[in-house]
Amino acid sequence: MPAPGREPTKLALGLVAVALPALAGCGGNQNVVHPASGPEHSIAQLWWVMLIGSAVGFGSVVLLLYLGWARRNRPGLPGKGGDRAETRLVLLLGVAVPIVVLVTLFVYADVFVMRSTAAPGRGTTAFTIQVIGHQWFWEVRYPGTSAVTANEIHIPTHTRVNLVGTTADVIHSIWIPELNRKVDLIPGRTNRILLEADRPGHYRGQCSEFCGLQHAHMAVEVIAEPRARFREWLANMARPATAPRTQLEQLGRQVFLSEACSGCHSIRGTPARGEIGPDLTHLASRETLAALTLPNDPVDLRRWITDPQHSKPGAKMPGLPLAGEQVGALVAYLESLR
Amino acid sequence: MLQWIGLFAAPLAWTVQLVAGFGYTVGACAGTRGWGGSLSTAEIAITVAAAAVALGGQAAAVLAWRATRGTSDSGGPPAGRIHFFATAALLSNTIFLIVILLGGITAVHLSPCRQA
Amino acid sequence: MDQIWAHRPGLLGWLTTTDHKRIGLMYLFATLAFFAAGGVEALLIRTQLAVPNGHTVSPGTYDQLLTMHGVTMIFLFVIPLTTGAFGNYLVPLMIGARDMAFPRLNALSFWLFLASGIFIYTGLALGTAPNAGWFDYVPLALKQYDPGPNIDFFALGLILNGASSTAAAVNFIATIFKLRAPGMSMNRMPLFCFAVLAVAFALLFALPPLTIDCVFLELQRQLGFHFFDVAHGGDPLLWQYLFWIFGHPEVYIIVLPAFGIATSIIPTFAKRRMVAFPLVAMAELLVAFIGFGVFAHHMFSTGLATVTLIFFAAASMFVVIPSTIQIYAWLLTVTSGRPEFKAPLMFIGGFIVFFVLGGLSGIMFAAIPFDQALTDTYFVVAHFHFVIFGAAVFPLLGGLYYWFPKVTGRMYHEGWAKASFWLTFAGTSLTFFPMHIAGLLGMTRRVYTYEPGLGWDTYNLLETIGAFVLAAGLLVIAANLLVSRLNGATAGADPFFGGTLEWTVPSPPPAYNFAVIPTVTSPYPNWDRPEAERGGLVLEEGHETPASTVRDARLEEILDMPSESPWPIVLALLVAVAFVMLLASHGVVAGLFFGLAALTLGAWHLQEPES
Amino acid sequence: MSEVVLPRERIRPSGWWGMALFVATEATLFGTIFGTYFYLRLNTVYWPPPGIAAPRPLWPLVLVAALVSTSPVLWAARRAALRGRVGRARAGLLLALAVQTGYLAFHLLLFAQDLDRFRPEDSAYGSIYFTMLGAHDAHVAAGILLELWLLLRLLRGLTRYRLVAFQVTSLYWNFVNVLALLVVVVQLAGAR
Repeated sequence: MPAPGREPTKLALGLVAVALPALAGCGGNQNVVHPASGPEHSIAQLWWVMLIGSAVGFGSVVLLLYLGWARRNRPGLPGKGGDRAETRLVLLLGVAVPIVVLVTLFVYADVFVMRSTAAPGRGTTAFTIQVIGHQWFWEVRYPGTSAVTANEIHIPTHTRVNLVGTTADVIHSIWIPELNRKVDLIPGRTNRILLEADRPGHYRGQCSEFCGLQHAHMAVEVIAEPRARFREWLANMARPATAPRTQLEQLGRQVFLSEACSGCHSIRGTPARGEIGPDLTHLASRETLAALTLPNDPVDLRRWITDPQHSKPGAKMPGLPLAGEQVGALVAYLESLR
Repeated sequence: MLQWIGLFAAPLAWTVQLVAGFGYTVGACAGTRGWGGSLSTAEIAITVAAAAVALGGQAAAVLAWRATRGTSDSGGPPAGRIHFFATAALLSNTIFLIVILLGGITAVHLSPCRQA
Repeated sequence: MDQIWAHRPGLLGWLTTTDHKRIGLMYLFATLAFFAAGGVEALLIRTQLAVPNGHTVSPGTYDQLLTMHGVTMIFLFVIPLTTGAFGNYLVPLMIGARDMAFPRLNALSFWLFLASGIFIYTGLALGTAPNAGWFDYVPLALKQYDPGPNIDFFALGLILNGASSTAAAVNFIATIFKLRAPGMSMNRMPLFCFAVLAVAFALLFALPPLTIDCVFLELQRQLGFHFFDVAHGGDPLLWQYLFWIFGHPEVYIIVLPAFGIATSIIPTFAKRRMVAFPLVAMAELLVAFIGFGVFAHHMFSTGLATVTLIFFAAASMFVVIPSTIQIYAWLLTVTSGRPEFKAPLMFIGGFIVFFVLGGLSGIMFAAIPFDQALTDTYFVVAHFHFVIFGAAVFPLLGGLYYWFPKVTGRMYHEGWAKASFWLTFAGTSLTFFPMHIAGLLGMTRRVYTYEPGLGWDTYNLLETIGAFVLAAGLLVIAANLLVSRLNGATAGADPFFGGTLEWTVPSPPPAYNFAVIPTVTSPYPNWDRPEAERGGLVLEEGHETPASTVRDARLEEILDMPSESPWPIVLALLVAVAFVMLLASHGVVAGLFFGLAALTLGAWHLQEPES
Repeated sequence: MSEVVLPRERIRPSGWWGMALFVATEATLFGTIFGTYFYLRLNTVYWPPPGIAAPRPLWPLVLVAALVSTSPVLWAARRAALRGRVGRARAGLLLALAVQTGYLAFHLLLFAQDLDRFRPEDSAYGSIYFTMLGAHDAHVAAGILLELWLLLRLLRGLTRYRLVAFQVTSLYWNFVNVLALLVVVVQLAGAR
């Protein structure tokens, strides 16, 4: 009869076989051990160190279980047994060794690694980005400019950014796995983390504190780009919306202002000043809709406007009873807001 | 008697340190009413006191253990029981002592009120 | 003797019983029923998550399933099963007593527990089950964001459940302190009893914060008080503090009885006494105690000051030591003995493996930066399922096999038992292991679905398959026990030659447990039989059991034990109705029923054991 | 009457342990309430909020003094009971009962007056203030019921069971009295 020790050994090997390639970062762009920033590097390193340590500890346990099975007909320990020896062994393996290991880990993780992951000290960052959690999207502001956007945070590469998180309703938590640890957005508190990226790229993240029906569809993306590109982008964001050019866009603008839309959304440069939904001033410049739920193209935008509850059940946005051509115009207008 | 000191002194010391450390830091770092103050002096005081008590407990445990040397853990009461608890106390005091020192020292070392 | 202790016949006998064995069995069946419910919820969850953008259940339903799964498994399954069923049935037998210290209170805690379970599940039946997660964070749980009665079912249900657990805890401590057989000084107490003692104390001090928290929540939801909303000077973190001050000791409350069961099974099959007995006993108490000093590691990402968190990080590191002591003590006991790998011991083997896995990932969460990265991801889900399923439930399954002959007088089927072990073992590994990887790939918790292309799909599918394998394994166990109950080979009083007192009495044990109250002179009296017999104490004049001193168990006095009483169930019923009224916010009616409950309590105590 | 088996005073019967443990958990409960009080206080600038006067110390202090004075009375009554003197025991109980009932009545009166000054729905201060006092009054009421029951039983003479009940009741009351002191301290000092 095989020992209850064998299966886990297979399992442990299986883990290494399965996990490593995956963890090496072929899956998605939300991968903890695929770091793209100083803090995340230290976290990933911490993980690998702890994994190796754990493998050793786990190995010792499996070995002892195996011994127990292999020597099931011979009493006493290998070498000389005796109660005293056994107790001493318990004290060694169960107390002495762990104490050393744990103290080391404690100092390494909670003193040294923490320095790089704790909130950035005052004056150590280039500028501040304000992120406000809503059910279920992220409002992003760039204090000092009039730029307001949603769900897509642009930052310049190789720049220490001070991310300040607050919430408009319930507790959310912002986490960009490849850039840094997470921080909760809690009513009445302003929590901060450091945001920086070694290389340009799109870094996906998700709300990681349960925040209600659409917790699953509350993703966010950090887009790191060279300084120049970033400045360009920010300047554009700060501008009010472009005026409609074509007839159709003109009509779309009317629809937007006359229908319920403007009650919840604002478009800077128009009377629309809604506070509930995301700011749409530069909607067309975003890559996705509804917190990364849909790609931002005319087709999906149309689907989203006509029936939001289909792709995001429970979302605060109602489906409006608009006529076909009204929707067409609206889409045309919104798509023009670059 | 020694046995009970050995058993309960260290845990109590640790509890006091934890509660005091928690209450004090939360208080000192509270947004609206934070009374600032020098954190580290308070931390040091708490920690030293707690560690001292824990050591006392350990001493008591050692005495109790020596006093009942030779009787087995499962021996008849009270000697057996005292030996039993003294042995156990020797273990727990060691653990508590380390936790107290580790928590206290790092807390002092950390810059006060920096957000994690 | 048999007449004195005879049960009232029929259903009435069960409803009014005060026999710890009958109450234990009722606990067993009730909790297993809830286990089934929680299991079905889990399978639904896994089916929904099997593939990206799954459509098995709606988001709303998913949140209810998620919450109910947590609430059920923790409050209605593991705790009542470990303390209520195993503790109730075994503790008096192990310490040589004829019943619990407060038999009627014991009955009351069962009926209150059952009431709380039914209360909470009524919510599900009405389609308004709790839906803010078992941690129930505010403000999401406030009326403003959750107007239905869902959360009220949660809060009131847990208050009721807490009352039941508190009563049970008081009862266990008093029993273990006062009713030990003469000679069983503290250092000769079975390790299972140490575990139960630790759990009882932990419950005693962990439950009040939860109760208060739920009271605050109800006051705010129903009467408009302000504890958790910033606008009026409240603070949402207050909920989290109070909840986790309860919530982390809770984890140890869940696993400790499992430790106790492991330390009962291992010596029996390794055929030797536990290595480092006193250290293991101390470790069990230490885990429960240090468990109170680690709660803030559930709040590492809430932006508290590092100085505040560091104490808890240190404690979270060192709560590990008692566990490592026990792990190596268990392993060395097996290795140095002549272990007989029967089904119960195999489940303990599985338990050790899973507990080590869960423990190692647990240490990682004491490393603040890693916790802040991985908390609220599937890595955590993997971690605590290895701990509270792998580590807490496996010994329970082993224990079911181990004590089955004692309870029923029949043997289970060894072959099928081993098969069931491998099934559950494989199932558990396959369900929970891939979650580590999904977590590291950034999969967050409590999502009702996920997008493809993030590298999570394979792992989630594996997990779902594993979940069904696991379910199959559990069904095999159930079938094995049912069939064996009906026509298993008859087991004698002591089929495994266990060391503790419960094996000295016939199986199933008579209503009075011990015809002769044994005098104990070692931690394993059944292995030192001749002494156990000596100087036995015969009490056959009345419904009596001896009481002894707390530390050294010197015989103190002979107590008359109360016999069957209808009042506990009546009281529980009245209280339950009162809570329903509170739910419907009929304060006055509720008050009326609480008044009736008080009168019932008076009537209860008119019946004095002596008379 | 006096030939009933009286437990030696030194013995702590299971009943005593039961109550002691219950008291322990109750103490934790109030500890949590006090903790919450000061935690909330920490999070607000004005405590009590503007417009609410801090509670006046006179009456609460007088009342609590009266309540605490019942502890020795109960102790004496229990000794009498242990000596088999039912009459004295009943008298003592009756006296304590009177004082405590008076306390409860008066305390509820103050409670009502406070409710006219400010309400729990107004602020976190109001919420925790009334919750704390309410919980305290509930415990006093429970104690009174306990004592009432005991008194009625003692009319039927003494048994071991009733003596244990006596021991348990006085233990509970000692706890409630200590609690009353703490509550007053928090209520008054907390608002300074």
